[in-house]
Amino acid sequence: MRRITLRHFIALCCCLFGLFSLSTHATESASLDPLLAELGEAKIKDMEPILVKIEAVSDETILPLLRTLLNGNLYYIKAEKKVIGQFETNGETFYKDVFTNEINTGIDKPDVDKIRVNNNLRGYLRNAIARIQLTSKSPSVRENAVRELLSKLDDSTVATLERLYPYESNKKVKEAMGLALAMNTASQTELAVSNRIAAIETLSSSLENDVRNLLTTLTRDDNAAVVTAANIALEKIAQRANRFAFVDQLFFGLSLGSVLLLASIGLAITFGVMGVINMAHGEMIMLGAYTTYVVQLMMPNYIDYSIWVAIPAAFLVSGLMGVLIERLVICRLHGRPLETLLATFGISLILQQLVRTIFSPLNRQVSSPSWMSGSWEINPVLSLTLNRLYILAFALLVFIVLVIVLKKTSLGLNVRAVSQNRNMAKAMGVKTNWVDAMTFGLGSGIAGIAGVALSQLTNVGPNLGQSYIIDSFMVVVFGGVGNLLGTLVAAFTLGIATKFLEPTTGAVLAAILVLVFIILFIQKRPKGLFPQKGRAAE
Amino acid sequence: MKIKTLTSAIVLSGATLIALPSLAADTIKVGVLHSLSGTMAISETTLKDTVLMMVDEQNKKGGLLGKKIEAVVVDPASNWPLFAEKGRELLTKDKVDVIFGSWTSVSRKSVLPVLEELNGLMFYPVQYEGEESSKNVFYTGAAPNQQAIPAVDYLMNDLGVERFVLAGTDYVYPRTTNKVLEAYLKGKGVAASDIMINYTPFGHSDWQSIVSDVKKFGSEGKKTAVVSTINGDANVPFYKELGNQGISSEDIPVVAFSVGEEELSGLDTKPLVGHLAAWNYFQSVETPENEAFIKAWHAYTKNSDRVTNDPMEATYIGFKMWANAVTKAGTTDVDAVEQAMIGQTVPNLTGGIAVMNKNHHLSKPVLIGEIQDDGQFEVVWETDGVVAGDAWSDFLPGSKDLISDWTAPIKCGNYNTKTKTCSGQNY
Amino acid sequence: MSTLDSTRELFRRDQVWPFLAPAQAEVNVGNQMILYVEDLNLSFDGFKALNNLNLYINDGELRCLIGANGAGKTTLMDVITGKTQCDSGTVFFGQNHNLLNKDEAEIAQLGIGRKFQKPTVFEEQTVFDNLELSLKTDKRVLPTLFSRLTPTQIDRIDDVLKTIGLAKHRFMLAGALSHGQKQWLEIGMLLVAEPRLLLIDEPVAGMTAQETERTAELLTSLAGERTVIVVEHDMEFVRSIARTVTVLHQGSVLAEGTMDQIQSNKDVIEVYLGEEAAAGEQA
Amino acid sequence: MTRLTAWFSEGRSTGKHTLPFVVILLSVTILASAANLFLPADSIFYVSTYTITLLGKYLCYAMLALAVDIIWGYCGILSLGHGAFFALGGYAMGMYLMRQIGDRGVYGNPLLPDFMVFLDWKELPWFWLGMDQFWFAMLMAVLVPGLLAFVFGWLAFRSRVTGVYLSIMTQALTYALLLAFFRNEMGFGGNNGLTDFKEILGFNLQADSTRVALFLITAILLAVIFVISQKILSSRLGKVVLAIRDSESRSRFIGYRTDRYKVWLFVYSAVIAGIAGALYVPQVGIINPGEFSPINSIEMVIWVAVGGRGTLIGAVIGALLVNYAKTRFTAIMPDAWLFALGAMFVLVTLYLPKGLMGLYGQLKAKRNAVMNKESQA
Repeated sequence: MRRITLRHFIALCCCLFGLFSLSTHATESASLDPLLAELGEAKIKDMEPILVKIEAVSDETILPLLRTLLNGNLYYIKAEKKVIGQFETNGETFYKDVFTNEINTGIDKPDVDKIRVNNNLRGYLRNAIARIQLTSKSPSVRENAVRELLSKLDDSTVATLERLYPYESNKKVKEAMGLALAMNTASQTELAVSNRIAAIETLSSSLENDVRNLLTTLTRDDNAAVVTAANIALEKIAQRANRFAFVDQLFFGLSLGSVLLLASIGLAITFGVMGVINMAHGEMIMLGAYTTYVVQLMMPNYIDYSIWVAIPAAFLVSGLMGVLIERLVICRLHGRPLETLLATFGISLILQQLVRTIFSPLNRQVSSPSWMSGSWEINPVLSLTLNRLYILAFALLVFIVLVIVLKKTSLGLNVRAVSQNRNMAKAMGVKTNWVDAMTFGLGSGIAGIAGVALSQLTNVGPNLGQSYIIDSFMVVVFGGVGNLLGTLVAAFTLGIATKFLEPTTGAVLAAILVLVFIILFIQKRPKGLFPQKGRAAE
Repeated sequence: MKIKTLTSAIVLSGATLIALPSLAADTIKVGVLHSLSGTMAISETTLKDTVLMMVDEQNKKGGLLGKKIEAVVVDPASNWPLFAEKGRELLTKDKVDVIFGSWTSVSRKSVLPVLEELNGLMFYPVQYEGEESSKNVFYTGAAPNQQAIPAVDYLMNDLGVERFVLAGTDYVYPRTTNKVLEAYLKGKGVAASDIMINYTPFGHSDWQSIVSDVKKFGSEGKKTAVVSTINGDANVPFYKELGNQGISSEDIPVVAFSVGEEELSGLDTKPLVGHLAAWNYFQSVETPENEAFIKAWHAYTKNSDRVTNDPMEATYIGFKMWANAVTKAGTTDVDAVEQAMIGQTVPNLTGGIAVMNKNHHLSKPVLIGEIQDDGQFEVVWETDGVVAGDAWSDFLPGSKDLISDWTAPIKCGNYNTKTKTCSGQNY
Repeated sequence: MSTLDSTRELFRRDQVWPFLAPAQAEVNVGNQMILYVEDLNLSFDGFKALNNLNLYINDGELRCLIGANGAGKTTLMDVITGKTQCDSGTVFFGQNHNLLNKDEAEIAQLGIGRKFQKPTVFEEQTVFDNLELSLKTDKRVLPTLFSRLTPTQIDRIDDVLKTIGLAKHRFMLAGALSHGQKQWLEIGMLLVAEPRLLLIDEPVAGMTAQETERTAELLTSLAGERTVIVVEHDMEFVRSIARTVTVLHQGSVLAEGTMDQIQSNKDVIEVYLGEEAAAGEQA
Repeated sequence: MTRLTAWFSEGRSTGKHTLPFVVILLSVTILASAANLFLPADSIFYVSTYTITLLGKYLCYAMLALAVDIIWGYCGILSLGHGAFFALGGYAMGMYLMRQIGDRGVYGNPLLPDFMVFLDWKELPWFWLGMDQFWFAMLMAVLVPGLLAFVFGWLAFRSRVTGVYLSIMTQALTYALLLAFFRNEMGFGGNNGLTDFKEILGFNLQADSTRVALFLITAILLAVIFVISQKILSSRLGKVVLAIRDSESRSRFIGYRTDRYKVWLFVYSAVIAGIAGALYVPQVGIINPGEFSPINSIEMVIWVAVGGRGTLIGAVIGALLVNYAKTRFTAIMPDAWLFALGAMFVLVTLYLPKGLMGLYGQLKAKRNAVMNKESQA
C-alpha cells in the first residue's frame, strides 16, 4: 500500500473539507471560490472532477485561470483558501489575482504552494479551453479551438458545433467546423450512405491526422461503398502527404547542410586559404557557444535579444583567440603543415580543459529565444522548425558576407594575394604577418559565430568542438581546398545525402557510408570537387 | 662485524614485516574508481564527491571497527582498459578493502575480471542492463525490472498508451532494456506494428528525421509514448528537437531512464515540462532522510545549487550497507563482508527500506516523475512497496532459466534452474 | 579523342602492343633520332604553355634550348619527363617508347635523366648516398631492399665524385653543401645513372666562372655517347657549348640552327635577343 | 633464405643504438619477470604483477610508436589512423580469446559469445569462423591490418594523395571504423567490445606466470621488430624511403616508383601495429571500439614526436616516457594531465621539432658541418 506522508494526509482532510464546503454552498448560486479552494487542496488525481464542475459553472471569464493552471503558475494561499497566479517579469516574481489582475504584494513564496498538474490534466485543460473558446471573438482563436477538438468529438461538442455552424461568419472557421461535422457524419453508421460518402469526399481534401485516422477506421466499415470511398480518399491524401514528406526530408538535409556549412566555413578560410590545419577549430566553435552562455548569464531578462549580442561577442572572443594562437604558435610553423596540425591539436586539448576547469565539465544551459522556438506550420503534415530555418538563413548570410569580404575588401585582396604567392605578396609590400593574423582571426571568428548557432541546437559542453571537427575537415576537403563555393556545395551535398540515406540505413550507417564515400572520392579526385588549377596548385 | 650487520639486517627486515601490516591495520581503505577526466567525468565526479562525503560522515561518527576510513581516489579517465589497470592498482598497491566505482557497463565489465581474480569487493551504483551477478560486485543501481517495466506499466495503465517508441543509444544497456521491454509488451498483447525501435550513435546531435518519424508514428490515432534509453549528451538535442517540432508531453510523453536531475541541469526545461523519468530516487521527494542528505550534500560541496540524483542515492545506500556489513562481520575480509551484506537493510532516501537480496541486487521502490520547469521531478506514480532487482531477466530467452543466489547451498551467480548447473564463474 | 582515333592508335604499325613489348626494350634509335616531339599542346586555364611544338633530337647530339621566360622550355621538359600531362601531341623516346603513357619513374628508368632549375638533392643524406640512390640499378622494391653495393658500383661512384669534385665531401650531408656544390652533386647524380638522354635546366646558375667552364667541358665531353638537352639563359655559356640551338617562343619552335644562324635570324632578334640582352646584363 | 642471412650478416651501418637497446630491454624484462616470479611479495625488490602488466602495456605502445615512426619519421607520411590497425589486430586476438571461453560464458553457450546470446543471435557470423584456431587468429591479426593498409595505401598513394590530405583521410578511416564497431549489428560486441577472457592457448590469463610470459614475449618481439626495422631502414630501401620523405618528385625522376615503396612501408607499419594490438589485448583484458577513436591515434604521434621521429629508439623512448608520465599524472592531478599533454604537443613541435633524440642528433650534425666547412677552407 502507498505510504501515507504528512502531505497526503493533509490533502485528504482538505478534500473532505472541500466536499463539506461544497454541500454548504450548494443552496446559493454555485460560486467559484469553494471549488477553487477545493482545487487548491486536492491531490493531482482528484483534480479532474473538480475542474469539470468549475467548467460547468463558468464561462469565458474562467480562461485566464485555466491558462495559468495549464502553465503551472497557479498557486494556492492556504491561509485565505484562495488561488492566485504567480507571474515573472524581469527576473522578479510577484503574485496577482488571475481574474482582476490586481497585484497582491502581501504574499511571499512561503505562504503559497503550487497547484501542480500532470499530463492528463493538461490535456483536459487544453480541451476545456478550446470548448470555451468556440465562442471567442477572434476567428483564428475559434479555428484553433475547432482543430484542437477534432481529436475528441464527443456528442456535446458536436452539438455545440452544429449550433454554431450556421452563424459562423469567418470562412476558415466555417471550413474547420464543416470538417468536424463531416467527420462526425462520416462516422455515424446509422446515417444514409450517400451523406456519409459525401462527407468522406469533403474529408479527402484535408491533411489532418485525425481525418486520416478516421478514414482508416472507415476502411473497416461494414458498408462496401463507404469502404471504397474511404480508400479513395486515403489514396488522395497519401499522394499529397508524400509530396510534403519529400519537402520535409529535403529541408532536413538542407538544415544539416547549413550546420555543416557553419561548422566548416571558418575552416575553409584557415585551412583552405592559408593552408593551416587548425585542429583547434572545433574549440573555436565551442568558445562561441560558451560566449552565448555567458552573454545570457549577463542579460537573463532579455534572452530574446541575447543572440544579437552573442553573435558579435562570439566573433570577437574566438577571433581574438585565433589571432593569439596564430601569433604565438602557428606563425612559427610556416610551411610545416603537419607540425601545425599537432601543435593546434595540443591547443585544442588545452582549451577544452580550460573550459572544463572554468565552467565545470557539465553541459551549460543555453535557452533559445522565444522567436526561435516552435515551428512554422504550413499544413498538418508539413511544418518547418523555426530555429533550423533561421540557422539555414543565417548560414547562407554568413557565407555571402564572407564572400563579399574576400572579394571586395582590401583585406580580402591581401588574403588572396598571400594565399596565391606569399613571397611575391611580400615583395609587393603586403604585410604578410598581419594578413595571416587577420585571416586566421577571421576564420576563427566565424567559427565562433557558428558556435552561437550550434548552441541553439545541441548541448554546450567541453566536447562540443570535438563532435564537429572531423565533419568540417571532410566538408572542406570534399569541396576542394581554397574554394568557398566548393565548401558550400559540399556541405549541402553531404547534408542532403545523409538525410536521404538515414531512413533506409539508419543514422550510424549513413554517417559511415558518407565517410567512406568521401575517402574514395578523394582517392579519385585528390583536389576535391572544385580543384585549384594551374601551376599555382603544384 | 659481519654477524652484526646480518642480525641488524634481519631485525630491520623483521621490523618492516611488522611495520607493513600495522600500517595497513590502522585505517580501512576505500577505493574510489570514478572517471575524473574524459567524457564520463560529467557524471562520475559527482559520485566521487558523494563517496568522499560518506567517508567524512562515517569518520565523524568514529570510523569503522574503531579505525578511521581512508579514501583512495584514482582516475580511470573514461578509458575502459584503464579501469582494469586502476582496479588492479587499488587492490594490489593500495590494498583497499572495498571499491566504489564505475558508471558505464563497459567499465564494469573491464574491471570485473580483476575483481574476481584478486577477490576484491566493488559497489556499482548505476542503473544497468542486468544479465550479470558476480560474487565480488554489489549492484545498488536499478535492474531493468526496477525501472523499465514499472515505467511501461504506468504508461499503459495510467496514461492509456498503446504504441511505443523504444529509442536508445546503440550500446548494451538500451539494447538489453529494449529487448526486455519488447518481450514484455508483446506479452501484454501489444502488436509488433505498435512498437518502433530505433538506435542512434553516442552523442547523436541531429534528431530531425527521427523525431519526425516518431511524430508520424504517434499521429496514427493510438496514444503513443517514447521510452528513451538515450544516453548523456544526445539527450539535449533530442529534447530540443521534440520541443521545436511541437511534440508536447500531452501528445507523446517521453519516459527516460538515463535523464536525471544532473542531466536536466544542463538544459532549459521549459519545453520539457510533463515528460517523464523513472528512477528509484528523486531529489524532490520530501522525506526527513532526503532533506538531511541534500543538506549534507550542499554543505559538503559548499554549493546550494548542486542537485542530487539516483546514482548518488545508490552510492549512499551501498556505502551504508557496507559499513553495517563490516560492523556485523567485525572484519573487512571480503568473503565475510560479502556474506554479511546479504539481507542488510538501509532506509531509502525516498522512504521505505532497501534490502540487499541474495542476488547482490537491491529491493527498492520505483518512482515516476514528471519534469517540472524548475529542473526537478514531480513524483506522479510509485510502486506499492519495493521491487526486488532481477539479475537475470525473465523476458530474455537466454536468461529466463537463470537465477543468482549467493547463499549456501547454491552460491552461484548464474544458476540454471532447469539444468541445476552453475556456469561462467571465474574462481 | 574519338574511338576511331584510339583504335588507330591501337593498331599503329610502328609499335607493338604494350603487353607484347618486352618490359625494358632497348631504345630503338633506328634513324639516328632519339627524341620525337610532335605537335605538342598544353594550356593552363587559357594560357597556352605549349603550342603545336615539334622537336626532333638526334642521338648523341648536344642541343641548347633558349627562349624568354614562359617560352615553354621548362614545361617541355616537364612533359618529356612525365611530370605534366599534355593536352595533345606525341612524345616518343626512340621509335618504340611512347613517353606520354609512362610515369616519371618509368621514363627515368628508360634512361632519361633530368636536372632541375633549382638544385634538388636529398639534403638529409650524404653525398655518397645521393649518388648511390641514383645508380643505374633494378629499382623495384624487393631488389632494392636486398641490394648491396658491388665493387664496380663503388668505383663508379668514386669516379663521379672525382669528376664533380666532391671526393672529399663524400660523407657530408648534402644539405650542408654550397649552392654550386649542390649543382654539381645533381649533375653527378645524373652521371651515375648513365642515362641515354640528359635534360639539364640552367646548370650554371649560381656557379663561379671556372665552375661554369668545367660544366661546359663536362657537357661537351658527355655529348656523343649520351644525348644532352640544355636549357640556359647565359648566352656566353650557350655559345661555348652549343652545336645546334633551338629557340622557343610562346610554346612553339621559333628557329633552329647553329648559334650564328640563330643570331642572324631576324624574328629571333626581334622577339628574343632584345630582351635577352637585357636579361644577360642582369645575370 | 641464404639471401636473408647474407643480408642480416652484412656489415652495413645498422643504427649504433640497436645493440645496447636490445640488451637493456631484454635484461630489464628478464630481471623484472624473475623478480615477480621468484621473490617473496614483501621483499624490496619484488615487482608486483600490476607493474608487470603496466610494463607490458607500455611495451605494446612502444611497438605501436615504432610503427608510427617508421611511416612518419622515415617516410613523412603522417598517419592519424594507426589506432585502427592497432585495434584491428587487437580485435583478432580478442575474438580468439572470446572463442576460448567456450561454454564458461555466463550463458554457458558452447559456441556463441555472451553478447551474441543476449542479442539472441542463432549462429556465429562468418567472420568469427576459424577464430578459435590460434594460428588463424594470429594470421588475421597481421593480415587484416595489412590488407586494409594495402588497399588504402594503394588507392591513396597511387592517386598521389599526400601530406595533410592523407592525414585527414586516415583520420576519417579510423573514425568510420569507430562508428562501425560501435554498432552492435557488426557482431563485435558494440560499445562493450570483447572482454572477460579466460585463457590463451590453455594458460589461465589470470595467472602471474602467464602475464609474465606475455610480458616477455612482448619484449622479445619488440626487440626483433626493432632489429628488422633497423635493418630495413639502413638498407638502400631505407635510403630510398628517406629520399621520398625529403623530395618525392626527385626520387621519381631518378626512377623509383615511390607509390609502391610507400604502400609497402605503410603495410609493414600497419602489420607491426596489428601485432602490437594483438599483444595488448590479453594483457589489458579488454578490446573495445574506443581504441579506434582519432584522439588515440593522434596521441601515438605525439609519443613519437616527443621521443624524436626518424629514430626508432626515439619512438620507443617517447612512448615509454609519455605513458609513464600519463600514469603518474592521472594519479596525482587528473585535471592537469590534459594541460600537460596539450602543452607537450605545442612545445615539442615548436622547440624540439626532432624530439629528444633529435636534439642530440642536431647538435652532432652541426658540429660535423662546421668541421667540414673548416676542412674546406
